[in-house]
Amino acid sequence: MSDTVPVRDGADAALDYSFEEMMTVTAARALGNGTTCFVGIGLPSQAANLARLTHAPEVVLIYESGTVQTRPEVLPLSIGDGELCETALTTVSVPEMFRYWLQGGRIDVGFLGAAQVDRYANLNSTLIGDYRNPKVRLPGGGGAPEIGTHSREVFIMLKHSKRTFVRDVDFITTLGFGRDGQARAQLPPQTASHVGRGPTKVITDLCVLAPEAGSNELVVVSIHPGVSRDRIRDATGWEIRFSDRVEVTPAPDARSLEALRALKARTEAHHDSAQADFTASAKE
Amino acid sequence: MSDTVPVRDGADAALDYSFEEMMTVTAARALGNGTTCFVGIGLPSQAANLARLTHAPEVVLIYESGTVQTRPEVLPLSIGDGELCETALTTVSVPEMFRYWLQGGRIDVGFLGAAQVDRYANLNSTLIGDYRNPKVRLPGGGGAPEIGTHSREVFIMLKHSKRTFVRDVDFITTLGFGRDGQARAQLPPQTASHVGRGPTKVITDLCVLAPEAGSNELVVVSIHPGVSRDRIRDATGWEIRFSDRVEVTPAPDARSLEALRALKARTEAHHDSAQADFTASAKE
Amino acid sequence: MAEFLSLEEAISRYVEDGATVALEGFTHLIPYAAGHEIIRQGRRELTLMRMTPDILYDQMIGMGCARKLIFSWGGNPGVGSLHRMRDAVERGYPRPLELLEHSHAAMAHAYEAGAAGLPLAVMRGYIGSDLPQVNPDIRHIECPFTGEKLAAIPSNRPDVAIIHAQKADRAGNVLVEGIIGVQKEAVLAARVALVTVEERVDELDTHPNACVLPAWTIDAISVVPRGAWPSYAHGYYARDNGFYKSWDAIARDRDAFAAWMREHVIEPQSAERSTIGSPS
Amino acid sequence: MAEFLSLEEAISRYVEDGATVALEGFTHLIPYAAGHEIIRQGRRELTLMRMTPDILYDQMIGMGCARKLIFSWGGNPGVGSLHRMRDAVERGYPRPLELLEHSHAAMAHAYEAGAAGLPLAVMRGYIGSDLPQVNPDIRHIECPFTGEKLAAIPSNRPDVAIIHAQKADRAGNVLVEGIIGVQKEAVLAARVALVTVEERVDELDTHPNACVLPAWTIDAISVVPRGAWPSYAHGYYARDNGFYKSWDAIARDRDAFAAWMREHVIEPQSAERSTIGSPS
Repeated sequence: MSDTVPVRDGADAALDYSFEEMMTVTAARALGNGTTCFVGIGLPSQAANLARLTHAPEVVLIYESGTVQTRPEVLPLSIGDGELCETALTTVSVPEMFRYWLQGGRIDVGFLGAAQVDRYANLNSTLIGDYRNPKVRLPGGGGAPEIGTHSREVFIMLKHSKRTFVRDVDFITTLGFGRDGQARAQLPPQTASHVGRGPTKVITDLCVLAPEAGSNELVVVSIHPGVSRDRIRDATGWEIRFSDRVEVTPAPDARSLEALRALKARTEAHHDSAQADFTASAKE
Repeated sequence: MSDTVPVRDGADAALDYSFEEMMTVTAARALGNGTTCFVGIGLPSQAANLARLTHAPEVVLIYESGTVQTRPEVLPLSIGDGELCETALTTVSVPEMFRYWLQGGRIDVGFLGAAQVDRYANLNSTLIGDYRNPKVRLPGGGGAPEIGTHSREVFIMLKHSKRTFVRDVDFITTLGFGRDGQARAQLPPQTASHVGRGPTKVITDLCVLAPEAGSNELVVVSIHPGVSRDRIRDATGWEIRFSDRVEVTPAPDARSLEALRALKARTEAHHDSAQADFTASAKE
Repeated sequence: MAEFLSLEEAISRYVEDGATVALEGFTHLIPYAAGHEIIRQGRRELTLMRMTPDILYDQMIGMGCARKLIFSWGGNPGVGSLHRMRDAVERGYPRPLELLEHSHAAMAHAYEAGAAGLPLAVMRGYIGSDLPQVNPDIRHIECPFTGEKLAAIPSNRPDVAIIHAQKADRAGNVLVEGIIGVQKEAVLAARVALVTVEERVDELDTHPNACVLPAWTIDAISVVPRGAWPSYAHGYYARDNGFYKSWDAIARDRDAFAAWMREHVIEPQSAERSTIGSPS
Repeated sequence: MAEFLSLEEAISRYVEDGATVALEGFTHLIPYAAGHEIIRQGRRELTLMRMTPDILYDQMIGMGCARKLIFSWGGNPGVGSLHRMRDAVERGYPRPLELLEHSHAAMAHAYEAGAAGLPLAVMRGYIGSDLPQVNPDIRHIECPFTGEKLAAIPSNRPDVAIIHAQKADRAGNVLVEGIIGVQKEAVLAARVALVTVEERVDELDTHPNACVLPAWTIDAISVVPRGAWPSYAHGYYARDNGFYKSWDAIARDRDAFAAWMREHVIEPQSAERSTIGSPS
């Protein structure tokens, strides 16, 4: 996914921040100080590091590459950039990461992206179409299937569109609440006691969604400033419902925007210099 | 077990080495250069290090404390003396040691001592008497149960007496060949393919024993110089048999004796100085 | 999140009568000072868990702290038996001691599975051994791919794990170095983790792949220099092998043992206690 | 016992058509040079195993080396899809690619179990996921202590594991440092292990608990400076994120891909090959 999304239309340009910035700041605010967070690459990584650089200096960021309690100066492009190891408290093997740190029950928040989410917050990062005959083969689940069940709760972050918000995902890579919203409730007790609450927030560039109590269907609980309900309806692949008490998402504060922009600027400068290296070497 | 056993009677005093030295040198010779050896503490550790200091400089010594390819200058008193770590190629966790290095099938020779061995080379280091009402509670198996089955072969080293060489051990801590000598032969194939040959040599201060082909009963295959068959019979708790082709164990060579004595002298000096430290501190 | 506490406060707050307590350390970094504090505070009915119960557990058993021992090798390494443990097992003195006995491989797997959040460990083990006949916690599963029968054991999940380590930084992150044993696994498998350290430092200043326990995996840290004596701390002081040898005579005799414990563990004022084992 | 060989000789001797080969590296230390040598030697019908197949596997798949992929995440990290892999899966070009798909947790457990000599790994996983419906290697066992149903997967036992590492000493002991991934497990789980290193040194000179692979766990070592480029080697050179970004356009087009491979992998003389990615 691209890191930089221009403001999309004139109405939004009136705001002093982009929708992506709105999304990132909102996601960052969801992370409490001291929380242990298992961080997916891309948007979640951006939001988690923004949290660390603003209100949550002691948030513990853990990447599946084995880097524990890491404090990167620039955003990693990959889940295993050197920056993550160099600024980590310690780096463990990948088996240890998944066994002791994730499955061991030490993660408060699993912070995930995905290609698609459905109305019961199930995630698809495997493929579009039929498994044996896919229309689009996606990269696959990676760490997500177990991040989604072993973390105490899960935050999901992705851009809102009919392509990403579908009624039913073609493939459940990572459990939200299952095909009928009741899969977690119906787990046998020996399993349930080790499985987290599942997705509690889905943060998009338009709004924040949460599972409705009981049905676990995703409903809009907070709308970003300047976004209409119709716009959310148009960008959602099912008949999206709105909570009885929909709030307006607080706008980004100046400090967060400043920190985010500085982080992205540092990151771009860093990656550009890497690119320059490559250009030089490719010319040889 | 004590490291220093005086020559036991006048007949032996004519030799320029003790029975224990004979045992240790014989055991050391059994270890080939380049062999990976999982080393028990005490007599096996002494013999394995003697091998390393003489004909087998590249023998790989592994102790269950996690120390891989270690080259101690002095013999460790415990399985985890600092010397073992300081001179090791690397030190891994104890779970990794048992999982990746022992169970992983990387050990050529498991080198064990025990309180008792029986005629089918089963080892007892658990207790004398009944488990729920023991006459003598021994320390227990430690690593031996799995060293005995996961190593490609097992060397056993202990002093020869009616107390240590019993017809049937009260408790099989570590499998030799089972109650009837056929336990390894009768393992299901899925298990058998991961289980080693078992004990191939039992080295004592009087002789060397080996399992007889077919029955797997221990028989004497080599007698140390100056030892009579009757002496071995008197020191064995069952009617010990002698192989058709019993050899005379080669006497220790001067180089081995010199290396062994120097090793023991270094070790004693080292431990005495530790003792002196304690005396100082205990006086406070 | 790790809190720096006095050892007295840490033990008093977290170690309760009847708890399952693992004071781990594989020859190296054995938390003697913490065990002595448990003895002084008179804890009873403990289930003691440890791969290699040595002199410290001999002392705790001899002082009547324990009703049960989960272990794989109980001896004085390189010296011989634990006489207080034998007295408890063979003659019920000062009280009977129930044993739940494993092999090292099983205990190591069981801690590892505990750290990994699993209810059981699966291993190839106990083949031909009599241990499964006397330990009901040794069962078997069948591999659904190969049909191989493998040993299954419940994971070790102590109520409290106690370890000794080289150092903690200001934030309470802990470095364990050298023979690291099962200490990381014990801490991660336990409900509560207590750590004693040689010293508190500004920075751990170590290798990227060193064995470091983050502060948020630990409940309390106590700074106890020489807290592992007569065991040792790699980089700080050597194992006092002489003491291990001398323990044999002390522990053989009930009265000599009681006198030693009174003189060296129970009665000293705390200022003196911390100097046990100091070379000067 | 590790033998120092040229990369050409190591691949030629140990990697056979039809073998199951794991070129591991979790973003860091990916053995690109070794993979390129496999491509140059024209190996076919390989089963490629890896947690995170990235550009290197895109190249091997695009060049027709592989008939099957065992994996858990196949993408260009931080950039997007692997277009050569997609072309093989979606359109069978240059040949169909069979997928055996796991989660990271499962692959990590499966390597770990392979290193541990077990036939299966047991984990709490795949709960509510559709992956068990499409992967017959995901089964279940029941814990005999708690009754919990747990996922079981066969351990990963590749014929050949290939990794890149920082350095080897004269005797062939190898140090892996930084993000160590599953490299140790892959080497210990494999029948044959090949290692490329940045340099050969007199002494590894590292921490007591560093990730070191003894020479006797390795079959061949090849000294290949910058052998991980465009991935990176902690302490030697940084990840070439620019190249990863530029790959997207190269790989989208069959002809552009073929031209790039010809120019940068197939045709260069070995002297030139080793300078791919050199900054000067």
